Amino acid sequence: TTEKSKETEQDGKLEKVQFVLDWTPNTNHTGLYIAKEQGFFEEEGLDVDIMLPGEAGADQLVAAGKAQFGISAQESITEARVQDIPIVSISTILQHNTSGFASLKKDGIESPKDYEGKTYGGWGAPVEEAIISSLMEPENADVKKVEFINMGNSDFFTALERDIDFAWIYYAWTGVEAELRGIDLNMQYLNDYTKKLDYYTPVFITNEKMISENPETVRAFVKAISRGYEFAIDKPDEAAAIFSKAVPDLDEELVKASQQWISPKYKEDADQWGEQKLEVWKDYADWMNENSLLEGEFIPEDAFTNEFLPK
Amino acid sequence: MGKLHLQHISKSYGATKVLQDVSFHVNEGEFVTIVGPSGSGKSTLFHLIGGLIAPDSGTITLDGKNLINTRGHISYMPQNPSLFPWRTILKNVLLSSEIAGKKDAGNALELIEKAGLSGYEDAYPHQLSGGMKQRVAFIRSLNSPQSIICLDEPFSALDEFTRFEMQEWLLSIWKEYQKSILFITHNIEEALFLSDRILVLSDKPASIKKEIIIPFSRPRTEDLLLSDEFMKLKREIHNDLRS
Amino acid sequence: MGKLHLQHISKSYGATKVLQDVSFHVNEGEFVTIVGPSGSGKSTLFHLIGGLIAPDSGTITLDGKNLINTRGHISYMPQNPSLFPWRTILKNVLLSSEIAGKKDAGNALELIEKAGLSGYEDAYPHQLSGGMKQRVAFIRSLNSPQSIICLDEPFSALDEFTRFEMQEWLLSIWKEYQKSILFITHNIEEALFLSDRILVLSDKPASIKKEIIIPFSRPRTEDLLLSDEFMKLKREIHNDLRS
Amino acid sequence: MKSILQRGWRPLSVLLLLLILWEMAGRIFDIPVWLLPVPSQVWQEAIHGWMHYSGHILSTIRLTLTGYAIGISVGLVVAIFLFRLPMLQEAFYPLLILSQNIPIIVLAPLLVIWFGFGMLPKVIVIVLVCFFPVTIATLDGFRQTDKDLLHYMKMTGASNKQVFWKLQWPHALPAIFSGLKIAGTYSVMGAVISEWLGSGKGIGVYMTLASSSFKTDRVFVAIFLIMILSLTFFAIIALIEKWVLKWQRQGGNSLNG
Amino acid sequence: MKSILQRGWRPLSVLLLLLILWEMAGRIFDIPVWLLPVPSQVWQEAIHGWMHYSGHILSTIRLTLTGYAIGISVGLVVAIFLFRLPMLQEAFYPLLILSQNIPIIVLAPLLVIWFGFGMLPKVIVIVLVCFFPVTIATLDGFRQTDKDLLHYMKMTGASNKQVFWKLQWPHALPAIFSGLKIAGTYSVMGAVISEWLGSGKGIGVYMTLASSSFKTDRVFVAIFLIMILSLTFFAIIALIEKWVLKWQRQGGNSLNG
Ligand SMILES: Nc1ncnc2c1ncn2[C@@H]1O[C@H](COP(=O)(O)OP(=O)(O)OP(=O)(O)O)[C@@H](O)[C@H]1O
Ligand SMILES: Nc1ncnc2c1ncn2[C@@H]1O[C@H](COP(=O)(O)OP(=O)(O)OP(=O)(O)O)[C@@H](O)[C@H]1O
Ligand SMILES: [Mg+2]
Ligand SMILES: [Mg+2]
Repeated sequence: TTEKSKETEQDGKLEKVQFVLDWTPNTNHTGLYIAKEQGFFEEEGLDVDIMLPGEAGADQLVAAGKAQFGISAQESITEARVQDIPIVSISTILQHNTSGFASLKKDGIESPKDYEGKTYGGWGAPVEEAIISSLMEPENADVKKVEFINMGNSDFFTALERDIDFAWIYYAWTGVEAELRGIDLNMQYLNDYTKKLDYYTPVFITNEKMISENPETVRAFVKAISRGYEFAIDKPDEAAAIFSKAVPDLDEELVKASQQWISPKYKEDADQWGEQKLEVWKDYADWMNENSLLEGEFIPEDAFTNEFLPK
Repeated sequence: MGKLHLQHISKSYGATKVLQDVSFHVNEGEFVTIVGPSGSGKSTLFHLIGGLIAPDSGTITLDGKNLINTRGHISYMPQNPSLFPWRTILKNVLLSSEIAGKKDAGNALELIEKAGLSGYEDAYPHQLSGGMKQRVAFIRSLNSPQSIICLDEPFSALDEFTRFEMQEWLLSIWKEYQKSILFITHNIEEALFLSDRILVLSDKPASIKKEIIIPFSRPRTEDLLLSDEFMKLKREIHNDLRS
Repeated sequence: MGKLHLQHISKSYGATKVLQDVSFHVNEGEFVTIVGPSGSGKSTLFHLIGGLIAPDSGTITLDGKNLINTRGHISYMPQNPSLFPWRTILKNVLLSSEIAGKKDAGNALELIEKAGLSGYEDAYPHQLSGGMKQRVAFIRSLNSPQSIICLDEPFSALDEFTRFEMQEWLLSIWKEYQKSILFITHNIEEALFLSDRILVLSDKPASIKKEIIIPFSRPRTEDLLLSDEFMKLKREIHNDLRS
Repeated sequence: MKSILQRGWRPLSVLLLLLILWEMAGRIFDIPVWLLPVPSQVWQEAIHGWMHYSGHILSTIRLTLTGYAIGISVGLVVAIFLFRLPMLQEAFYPLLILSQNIPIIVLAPLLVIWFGFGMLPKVIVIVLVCFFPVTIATLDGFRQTDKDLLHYMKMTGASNKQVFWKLQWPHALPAIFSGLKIAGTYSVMGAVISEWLGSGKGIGVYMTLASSSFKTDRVFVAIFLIMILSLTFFAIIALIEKWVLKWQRQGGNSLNG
Repeated sequence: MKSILQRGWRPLSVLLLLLILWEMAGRIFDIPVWLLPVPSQVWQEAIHGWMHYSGHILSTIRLTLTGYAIGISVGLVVAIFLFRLPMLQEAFYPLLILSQNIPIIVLAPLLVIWFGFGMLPKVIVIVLVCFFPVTIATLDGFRQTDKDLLHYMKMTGASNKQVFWKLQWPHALPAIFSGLKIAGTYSVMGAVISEWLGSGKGIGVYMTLASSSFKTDRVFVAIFLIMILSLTFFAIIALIEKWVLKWQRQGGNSLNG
């Protein structure tokens, strides 16, 4: 580090970059924090400031240029771009959708057809019903027999204590927490049932203006985070330790366990970390259109780019 | 009914001694007036009798029952009218009887008329002149069932005629209902004209300096005011107060 | 300096006509007293002169300058003491000069002493008796530089001696500073003893019923109160008021 | 009717002016809809999306009114209790303050666990928001009772109850209305927040959904709905105040005239 | 010192009692830590986690004080302006109410977009929360000025400025303090909420992080911190009130004795 700081002093100025998370820090963000802590950003001439978005959400902040980069997800980007919000995905964090519907093992929900007669806790978006329907239909189950309750901001564990039988979670965080608590869950991952729902979540985003005006910064940024995620893929435990140190207020144990679970999933079957496929973007948009959830035209080619990934 | 006894009453506010060993009584149906210099402790005496404050020492009884720290045994007119700004005149007059547990609007209207305030039943206090407010406070104290009435300078803001009317009216009420009246005034003529007995208070710390029994028979008329004996007594009290 | 003129003043509150075509004047350095029945409109006259309210018709001038709707040309003592509860006595007395733009604590302390209130400089109004509050309001009005002083029943809550002391003191101040004084009282003796001229107001709607020029020379002493001429004048005003 | 127009034109014209400025700024700087829609776009959405949100409004109104009614009742009762039992006041006053510092996000799971996803936890949130200003303002109102009048009441032997209902209560009414107005202003917002606790209907739900699908114009429709509701609500409370405190107004006339 | 103890034992004992009840309930019903930790667990975390949160506290205090100071200044200035310029009041009073009904989640992105991630947008949020109760209470205080005293001031020719500073202002002080206390109670919570607007430090950040990693005991440490801050803050305001309004207290003595 002494060498690096000398370097910094020498060429004097690093480019200031604002970065917004999608919500609070979690192991999805490990590579980002490693890039920062290990000096990868610095080596690329960047000084990255990581922000929590609070109630605001990253998409508009990035679109408005208040932050240069941020984290979003394919569902959001799809809806956002239909509203002419100029954000672009520049690399995906995970190759596959790790989210799914979780329920307590003792409730015996083994597959989507068991949702009949059960209560789902969500936040009232039309997309939820469509997704559950997509899962149930192939099994000849009727989504009308599922009761939907809006559980607002309540967390998963609280909701299961009361009224709710199953809810939509990211396994890497909430699921791992359940493991740590010794709670057995049944999980139906979306991508186990229809390929169209195997979308990218979460992804790194920037805005169109950055891409057209500062492509070098984008390239430098993506390079640094790539290195960060490669690091996390290679050394999960070390990565977890670095991440925990950077965000000491998180539960160390959870971070470690979650990191172990998620590290192999960053790259998985892809050639390179962060790579995105056009068909994934197409598929999800098609699915949205089939369920008439998109009001406007979506051009999948414009929504993402692999151009900045290190060659 | 209505025999008030104060014995050896002393009272200080902080370091200032206001009353020092004051003893007196008011007999049943008697009209007793207290005169004394400004700030001597007349209103304080009323507050003690009313139970608003407790004396440092001494006893106060009404018909043998302790009055210290007990309230509701006197009907009272404070020195400052203390009308309730959100109540109309009629409702202000009714307040004392409401507190005593009964409402009698008919009687209240009669009192308002006698006080020369007809037409103002539905006015609010801020629409009245100083003397009119005082009259409202006065009839409010009359519209209350207690056997002893304590009036703290009830007529100080009235012109001589209104004052005289009120005095005569007060006497007629007093005669009719046989109440005991304890009266504070600065007007020696008023004291002489109204009372059976006058208590002269000394300056601070106040004690009873003199007691004067008024020899005039009742009913008293206006002529009395010009009689020699009246003049003589008046001068006497004058001198008592001065020395 | 200090010549006040009221001409053809009328004033109604809503439907009630209070003042009807009232005209009078106060000469420079003159002491004029207004007497009249309770509720006739005396305080209202002061409010008009002070610019608090505007007359329905008529003119009011001080040294030729219009007074209607203009304020700050009189020093004033209201009928109800209106002391500021969060100010000590000293600070209350200082208020009037503060408003006029200068503070003079030395003079204020002297006034407090003369009013027999030494020791109460730092007391709050609620710690004072009714008469003491009135005296504070009185000296507050004296501690103000205007050339005309309007006093609304300044001594009604005082015993005869305190009252007499205050009267004599008022006269000495009046003589010394050559101010004009407009004075309201219910006490005819007081009016006779103090004034150059007395205006008798009729009952509602009020108009000037009579003007009496007082023939007594100054300085006046207590003996005057017992003189025949004094008695005669007193009875005359009495009758004027009654009829 | 005429007097509403007469008194209303000033605030209305200020509002109009603001809207026009906003519209102009939006057009001149070419601010995209998703970032900040201009009033005309919001108006468009309000007209065309009526069926989307009409159902939500009623639900929010019902929630607001229920919460407000219970909230101010609790506020008044607490104030009266604390005032009449000074020992309680010393002991519980700090708890009142604490109650305002429990973040809703923390309370939310507990409320849900205890009371489920029904109306009750939402009403509790509104009550928590509403009762506090009422209690504080009412208590302060009671404390400032005119001393001469208190004097008189005590001297004439009024019971504590009489002193309270005939003197302290009416005397505190202006302060109480001050608290009621503050609480009223908060109650609509409180209802919207409480709908985030999980609710099937309501402006809060409409707004979150609009926000999560980047329909900023709908978000603004929601905001305008909230504002209109609050203003109406405030106006109603202010009217009631005027009517209840009419003796005060009459007083004002003769002095400020 | 002694008097604080004498006056403090009552609320303290109620608080202790509540904590003991909570501890007992937690143990008897065996409530899991992640749902509702018992006080002893929170205490443990508070002791051991000191280095985790000590830095956050200072940041929140600074934010609270800055926001509160600006908020009440704005509140007072707005109240004074609106009171002294009745035309403005009619026009802008409704806007005040509206300002309380812009949901923070909608305002948040706008504030960040306009003012960046610095201190400013956070302070604006606290100001928005604080100024309103101060303005409403102050305005109502001004309006209730004693009529006899107003009379006197006008008759003696006091200028509007004098009437204001010598009469209306001191007369409204009790009401103003009522507003200051309500605002003070809200300000800490306002600071915590504003920290969610994207912030690196502060109790709000500490709490969200703890909450998102399911460390409920830390969340409660945060809540207790917020509460302690608020109470301290409220106590300081109440002390200042007592000192400023000491004439009132003296009045109380002679009548309630
Ligand atoms: N604000 C007001 N609104 C309506 N009427 C009023 C108002 N102020 C005074 N009045 C009426 O005007 C009349 C005159 O009142 P004013 O106070 O001038 O009498 P006054 O001569 O000073 O009497 P007093 O000797 O009793 O003080 C009264 O009948 C009163 O009811
Ligand atoms: N609350 C109080 N605190 C301190 N001192 C008080 C209080 N109330 C009255 N005093 C003092 O007690 C003394 C007597 O007051 P009181 O009101 O009894 O006089 P009073 O005889 O009624 O006078 P007045 O004729 O002027 O009304 C006064 O010197 C006054 O300063
Ligand atoms: Mg007295
Ligand atoms: Mg008068």
